[in-house]
Amino acid sequence: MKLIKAVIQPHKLTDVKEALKEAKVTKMTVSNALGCGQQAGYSETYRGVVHEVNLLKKTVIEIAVNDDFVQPTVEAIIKGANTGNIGDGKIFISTLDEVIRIRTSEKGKEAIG
Amino acid sequence: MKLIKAVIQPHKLTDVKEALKEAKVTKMTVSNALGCGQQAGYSETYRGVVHEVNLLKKTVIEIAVNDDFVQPTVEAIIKGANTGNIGDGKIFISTLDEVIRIRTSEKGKEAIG
Amino acid sequence: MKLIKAVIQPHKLTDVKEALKEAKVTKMTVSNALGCGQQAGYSETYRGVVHEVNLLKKTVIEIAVNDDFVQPTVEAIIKGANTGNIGDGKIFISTLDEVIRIRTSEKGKEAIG
Amino acid sequence: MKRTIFYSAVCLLFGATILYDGILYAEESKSAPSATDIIAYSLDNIILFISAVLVFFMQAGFAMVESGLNSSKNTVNILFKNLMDVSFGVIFFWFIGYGLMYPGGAFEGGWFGFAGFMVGNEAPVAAGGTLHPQADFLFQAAFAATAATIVSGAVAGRMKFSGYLIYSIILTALIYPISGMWKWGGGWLNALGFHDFAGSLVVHAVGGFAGLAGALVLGPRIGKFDAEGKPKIMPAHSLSLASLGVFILWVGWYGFNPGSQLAFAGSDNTNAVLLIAVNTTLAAAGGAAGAMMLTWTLFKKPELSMALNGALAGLVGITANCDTVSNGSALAIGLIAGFIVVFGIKMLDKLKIDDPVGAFPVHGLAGVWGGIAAAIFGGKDFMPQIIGSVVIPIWAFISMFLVFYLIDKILGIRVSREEELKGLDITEHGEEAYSGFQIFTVE
Amino acid sequence: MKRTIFYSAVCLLFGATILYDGILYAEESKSAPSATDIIAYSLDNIILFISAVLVFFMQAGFAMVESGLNSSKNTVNILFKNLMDVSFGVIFFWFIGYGLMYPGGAFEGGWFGFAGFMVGNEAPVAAGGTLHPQADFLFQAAFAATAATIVSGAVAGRMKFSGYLIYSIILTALIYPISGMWKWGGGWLNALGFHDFAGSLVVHAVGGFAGLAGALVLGPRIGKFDAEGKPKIMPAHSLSLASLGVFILWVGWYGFNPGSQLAFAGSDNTNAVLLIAVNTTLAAAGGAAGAMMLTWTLFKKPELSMALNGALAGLVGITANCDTVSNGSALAIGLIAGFIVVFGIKMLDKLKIDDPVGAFPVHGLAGVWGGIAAAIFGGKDFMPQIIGSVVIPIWAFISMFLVFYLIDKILGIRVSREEELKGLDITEHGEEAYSGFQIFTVE
Amino acid sequence: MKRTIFYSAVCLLFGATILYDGILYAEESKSAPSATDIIAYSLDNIILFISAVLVFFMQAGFAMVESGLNSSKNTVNILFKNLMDVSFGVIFFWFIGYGLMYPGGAFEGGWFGFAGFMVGNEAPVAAGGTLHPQADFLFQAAFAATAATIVSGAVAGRMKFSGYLIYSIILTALIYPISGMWKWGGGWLNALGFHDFAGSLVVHAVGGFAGLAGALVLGPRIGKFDAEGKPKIMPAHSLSLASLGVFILWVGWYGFNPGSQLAFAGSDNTNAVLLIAVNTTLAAAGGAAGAMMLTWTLFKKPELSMALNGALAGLVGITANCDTVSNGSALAIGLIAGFIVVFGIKMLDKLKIDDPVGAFPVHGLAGVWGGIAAAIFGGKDFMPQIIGSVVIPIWAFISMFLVFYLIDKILGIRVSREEELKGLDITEHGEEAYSGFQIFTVE
Ligand SMILES: Nc1ncnc2c1ncn2[C@@H]1O[C@H](COP(=O)(O)OP(=O)(O)O)[C@@H](O)[C@H]1O
Ligand SMILES: Nc1ncnc2c1ncn2[C@@H]1O[C@H](COP(=O)(O)OP(=O)(O)O)[C@@H](O)[C@H]1O
Ligand SMILES: Nc1ncnc2c1ncn2[C@@H]1O[C@H](COP(=O)(O)OP(=O)(O)O)[C@@H](O)[C@H]1O
Repeated sequence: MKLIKAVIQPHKLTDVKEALKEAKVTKMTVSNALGCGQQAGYSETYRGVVHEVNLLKKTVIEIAVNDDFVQPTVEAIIKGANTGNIGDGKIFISTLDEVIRIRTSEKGKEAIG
Repeated sequence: MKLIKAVIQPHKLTDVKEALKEAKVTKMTVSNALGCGQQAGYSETYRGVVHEVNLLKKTVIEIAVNDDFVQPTVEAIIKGANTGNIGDGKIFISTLDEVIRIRTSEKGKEAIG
Repeated sequence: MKLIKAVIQPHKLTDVKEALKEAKVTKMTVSNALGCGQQAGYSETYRGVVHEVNLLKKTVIEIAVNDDFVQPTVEAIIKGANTGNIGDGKIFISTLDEVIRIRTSEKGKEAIG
Repeated sequence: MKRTIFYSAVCLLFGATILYDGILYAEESKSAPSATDIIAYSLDNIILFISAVLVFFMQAGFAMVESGLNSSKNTVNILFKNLMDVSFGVIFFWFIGYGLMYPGGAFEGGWFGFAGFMVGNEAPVAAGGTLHPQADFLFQAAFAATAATIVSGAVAGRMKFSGYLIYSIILTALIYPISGMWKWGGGWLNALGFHDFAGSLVVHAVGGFAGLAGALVLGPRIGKFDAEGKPKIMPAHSLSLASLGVFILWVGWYGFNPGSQLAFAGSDNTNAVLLIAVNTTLAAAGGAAGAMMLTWTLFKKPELSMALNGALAGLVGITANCDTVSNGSALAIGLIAGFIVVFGIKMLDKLKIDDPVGAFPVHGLAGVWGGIAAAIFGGKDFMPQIIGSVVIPIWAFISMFLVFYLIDKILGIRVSREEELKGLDITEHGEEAYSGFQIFTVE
Repeated sequence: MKRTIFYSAVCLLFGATILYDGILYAEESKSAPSATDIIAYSLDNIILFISAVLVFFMQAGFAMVESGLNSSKNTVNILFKNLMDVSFGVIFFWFIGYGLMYPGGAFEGGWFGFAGFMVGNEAPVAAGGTLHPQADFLFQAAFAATAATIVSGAVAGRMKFSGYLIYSIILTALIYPISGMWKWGGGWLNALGFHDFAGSLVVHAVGGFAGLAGALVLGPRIGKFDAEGKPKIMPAHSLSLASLGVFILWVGWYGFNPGSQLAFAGSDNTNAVLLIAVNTTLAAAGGAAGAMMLTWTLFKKPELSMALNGALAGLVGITANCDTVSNGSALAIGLIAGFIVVFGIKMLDKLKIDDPVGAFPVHGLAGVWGGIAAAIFGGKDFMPQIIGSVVIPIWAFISMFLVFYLIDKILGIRVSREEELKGLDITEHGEEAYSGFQIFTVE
Repeated sequence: MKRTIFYSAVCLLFGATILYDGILYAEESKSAPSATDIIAYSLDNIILFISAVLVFFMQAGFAMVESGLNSSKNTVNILFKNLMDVSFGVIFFWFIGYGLMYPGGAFEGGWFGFAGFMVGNEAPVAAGGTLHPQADFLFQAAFAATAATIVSGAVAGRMKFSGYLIYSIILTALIYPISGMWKWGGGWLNALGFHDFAGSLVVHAVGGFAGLAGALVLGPRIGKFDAEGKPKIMPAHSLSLASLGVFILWVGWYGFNPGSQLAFAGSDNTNAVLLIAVNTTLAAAGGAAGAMMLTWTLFKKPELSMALNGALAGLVGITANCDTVSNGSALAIGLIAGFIVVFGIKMLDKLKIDDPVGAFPVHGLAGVWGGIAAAIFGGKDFMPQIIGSVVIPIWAFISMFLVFYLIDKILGIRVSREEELKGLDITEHGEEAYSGFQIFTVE
């Protein structure tokens, strides 16, 4: 099992969710973060003091999937989030040792979906 | 060393913390997220426009433990979070390569607790 | 490739970012969390009822790096975040199977930086 | 000063009328309003209208205090209840309540009367101190809405919206006007000599004890008391808004108390209004100071939410007696009210009664204190003060307990456990108060 | 009562002047202000000043309603627009607008006139009902700023700040005063017998239809309608602030409507003011109740943001006719206005017009309703009411459509897609409204 | 108009009194209040009371501005300081301050006097322009509380609550009344011919320079200046609340300035009040416009927080001279005040002085500007204006520097580094302002 973690632009979330739905991936956990990457930030002034903001708002999607679902999931995320602009984001994939459904104590493949 | 990540219902956090305390697990990092799973959402209206909210508020607990602590920790989480209802949440377990305590630069087993 | 996740004191973020910049690490994802560790909390009263707050505000930095960058990154974090006080935080390192840049679909080493 | 000279001149030309306030003249010519009468009539009615505006502004204050002191997941619900309190309150007090509260001379000294539905619009013969029924209604309607809105704080976080609307209509249409008639409508309490200048009892204690009844019928919010019955913190989601609300209420009280003089022209009236205004100010200040100092002593830290309640308690405490006590007494009345509210909140916690914003201590207990203080500091007879300060609360508590009980039996008064946990905003209204903000309850 | 006796005494000594309001006397001695005249003059002008203060307070209400009902990323921008509406509004209405709106008797019955730049400061001969030009200006300037600020809600989230300032200056300096002159400046609509007591049309419909023009020229916000044209939710970031704003507006309206009597001394004036105040209250209550009940029926849940708009619509609807309808009619006018606003918002959604705060239904539609209601409930002639209620909206819509269109052609009126998505606060002002708060749009 | 005819009739019957304001009559009959006198007395005192209510409302404005412009972790602390400023301010100004500030004729032209503790309640003989001591006290107490509350913004985020309470009591009981007496109590500055109509110097500069003293004794907040001394951003946690606060202050200023006429009946008074009200409005508008345009030029973006300060600076700048300048001059005074505040804030940054809300530029610098502007635009003599505008700030600065210095030596004035970083809400009060909201400082 793999954990797919995608950092995307906040306003692309709806598109990504749409694309994931088409790929039959409906379970996910979403949170927010601030990202610092190639994308230039913007400058904020407050009372005449200028300040470079280089931590930009990002949305993080985490999806736990069985190995055969990794490819379609990644493709769906790219399809939904890609605009070709810097700041589109990244996908990080790591291995999950175990997944447990709290309600039933099911484990592994049964628990993930 | 393992990283245990549990997605639970926000209002069960107190119970889970209680259960973890009994299991002598006292260190953790807690954050919030929005979850999309089997649980049905609710509908929101705003100015007459109806909207299906299917990202529900969730609480995420992350606990880094030595391998022998995985089992008791998972059991404690289930004990605290289980209500038998859809939406109870899931536990994701992955492997940690290293843990470092910033204050002392201690590593591994010493650092985790 | 490794994922370095550091839980630090919120007010040390600027210092850590500074130290990371010197170490040529400029990409990262930052979020916030509540932490429970050795650090004692504080007590809050509200309308005469006392309450022990033991979840303290923490900042979480996540950095995906190639293996040879792990050491300098960890050192930079420690340099920026260490004050010698309880609550300084911890660093958790795990393995990443893959990193993908959404914009270009580049993978691995090219995608990470 | 040119001005003084001018007035002196006018005075001379008018015949150097050597008149003081209160010289008695046997003959009256009521049918003939003089120019002065007309101006006095205008001044009285217009200033009463401005006072009513200030009292209506208190609705904003209540909305901010009550929503600010509760959790963000019930904010829409509380704001909505406040909005409907004033909307339905005005409509039903206009339709029924006013006629019940001011049934006219025929029911003097009585327990109950009715002057008919709706409010007249016949202008009276203009004279100082004569009120147009529309001015009087507006001012009284603002008071009725105040009594109603007090309760929404006590029942916050768990009461159904539909049941609340029913409660609100019954209070403003029936319960409040009936006991109001006993005193201000010329009823038996008035005949007894009971003194309640601007409504510590008539308005605030009615609201406060109705709130207590509601809190009892509903029971505490889930999580307010733990398994052993120890109270737990359910903190305020915005002390900024709560503080703003208290400042607004303080300001609105300048309509509530000074406006209750009901006449402003003539030096007796003017002088009374000014003393009342200063007393109101000193009592509010005393209440805030008292509660602040007491929390600092008891809990080792000065606590804002208590000091805010203290200021309100000071204001409630002075309401019955602001016309009849000295500045120094006003300060003392406020200070004591500030103490009362802190102990009252602790007491409710002990009794395992959950009143999320402290409506009962602030309006109920400090209201009773205001009635008694009129005897202690204001030289009013003890007997009527005690009777009034006991009977009105009992009336409000018992009648409203019944109302809440019946609402519960017939409709169900409390939302389900799940609805309560999710918050009434989503479950009752499908609307969130702070869209986009990450709000997170972790403990 | 001592007071009554005192006045009676005064009355006797003054010669038992047997006078009623309205007895006609042929001779006038305008050049000789009596003491009573002077007091009446003071009362009239001072109370008008207080009314103006209440109307200025409405700016705070608009700022809270408009920013509260929008997303947090555009909060600074909306607040800033509101601040500049009143600042530039006051300056330009003082410099040009007032002279255009009140050109004086020479232009009676006309379409356009100009009395010259700036506002005079010559005191008139003191008499009841005579207004000092500075008092009159202050009151009217607050109205002009109100008309301007209505638009900022309709164009929220996508209009450039620079273009908005230009719009705001043109509206307060030219567009609003010109149509205002038609009625209140003694122009042709006034001559026709059109009745608009406090500006349902003159103020609110001008703002509402100008807002519609702006919304049309700008087009909807990105994401407001999906690919199939179905409306989507763009929720309010703070219903607390929006509710506070509505309470403030309600309070401010007591300056808007009763103050529009423009004279307060004398029992005719006083009586009129009081009826107006009660009617205003009942209409607001009716509007909130109407919208609440309608949303409950239509959407199965009572919706706060609609009820808030309903209260405002009730207030707008009563503005033209508050002096001429009964209490019961006022309630009905408010209720209907509450219905209108709900259907109006649904209608805009159907027409794919994006008016984020409902400025057009609340001020435009309910404004027209107010004008018509003066005929239906207030006994005014239908013809002039219909003409006025059609011509003023058309004037505001067409002239402002042109203004917005020209601003677009010359400067570009809409921010870029990226700026809109990031929010105007960061892109136009480099400032965030809620620093430190985690704000997160996930859907 | 029926009304005009009616008044003319009254006028005729009263003897066609051909009187203008200001005709001099040698004889006065002070002991005999005519009906007109009594009405004038009522009008004057009641309107002064209403003005006092507006000034008290400013406390809500200050609370919102000062807390809104600071970080969320210090919100409870600032709100609490504001609440206690007004509470202790009223109590101690009542007990000592009022007697020091208005010591009576015996101390005319002097530096110091004392009329005794507490405030009298003996009604004066009713006459236009004669104030009841309770009315006068209420109005003045609201001013004293204003002076005190200005400082809480300048010392925000690092000053101990206990030390603040001591400061607040000393300011309202001693420092403010003493310099206040020099001008308004009939002291030496008054004798010199110094003109400060409503307190640009007496109130605002005292608060502003006391704030500067506090900011200097405390030193800057941790993180305000980096290692090289460059200023860093410590942004506002709620520009909504800050904007609301400015709108409230603007409204409250209509009590502050027009109310300072202290008498309202009689056409001279009325006319003065109206000019003052319009001047106040135009100066506020000018201040907002000036600061907005200047930030747009200097920083390339129009900045809201500066424009808000600009509006306040315009209001402070017009306060000393609103009775004596033309509308056009008022606009100019406001515009220049708007510029002053922007440069003042930049200057403080250069001098490494940390004044989180800009209390010194807004109240201190614009206050001095108001005093000088009374000479430039208002035709007042330059010498007295310069002396007053220098001496009062020096008095406030030196005396309060000493007070803050002593508080520091005796109690310690600043919280610990850790307390400051955690925020004063948790460390001083154990209470958070926004429970449940995720608040996160990342840079
Ligand atoms: N090495 C990394 N470690 C952690 N987060 C990263 C890393 N690289 C990118 N990110 C996250 O992804 C976001 C997008 O990265 P960016 O470089 O701007 O995108 P792009 O790949 O389109 O150029 C960043 O804001 C950051 O949150
Ligand atoms: N495959 C997954 N990937 C990521 N998060 C998941 C996944 N499955 C479930 N979750 C998280 O767990 C939460 C609970 O899941 P749900 O299916 O509702 O619970 P249950 O197992 O009780 O039916 C979801 O809201 C989501 O946040
Ligand atoms: N085992 C763990 N699992 C998850 N988070 C941890 C763990 N240990 C520490 N943390 C996080 O690190 C933070 C700092 O830990 P703490 O023990 O206070 O620091 P120190 O190592 O300086 O004593 C905690 O608040 C918590 O968020």
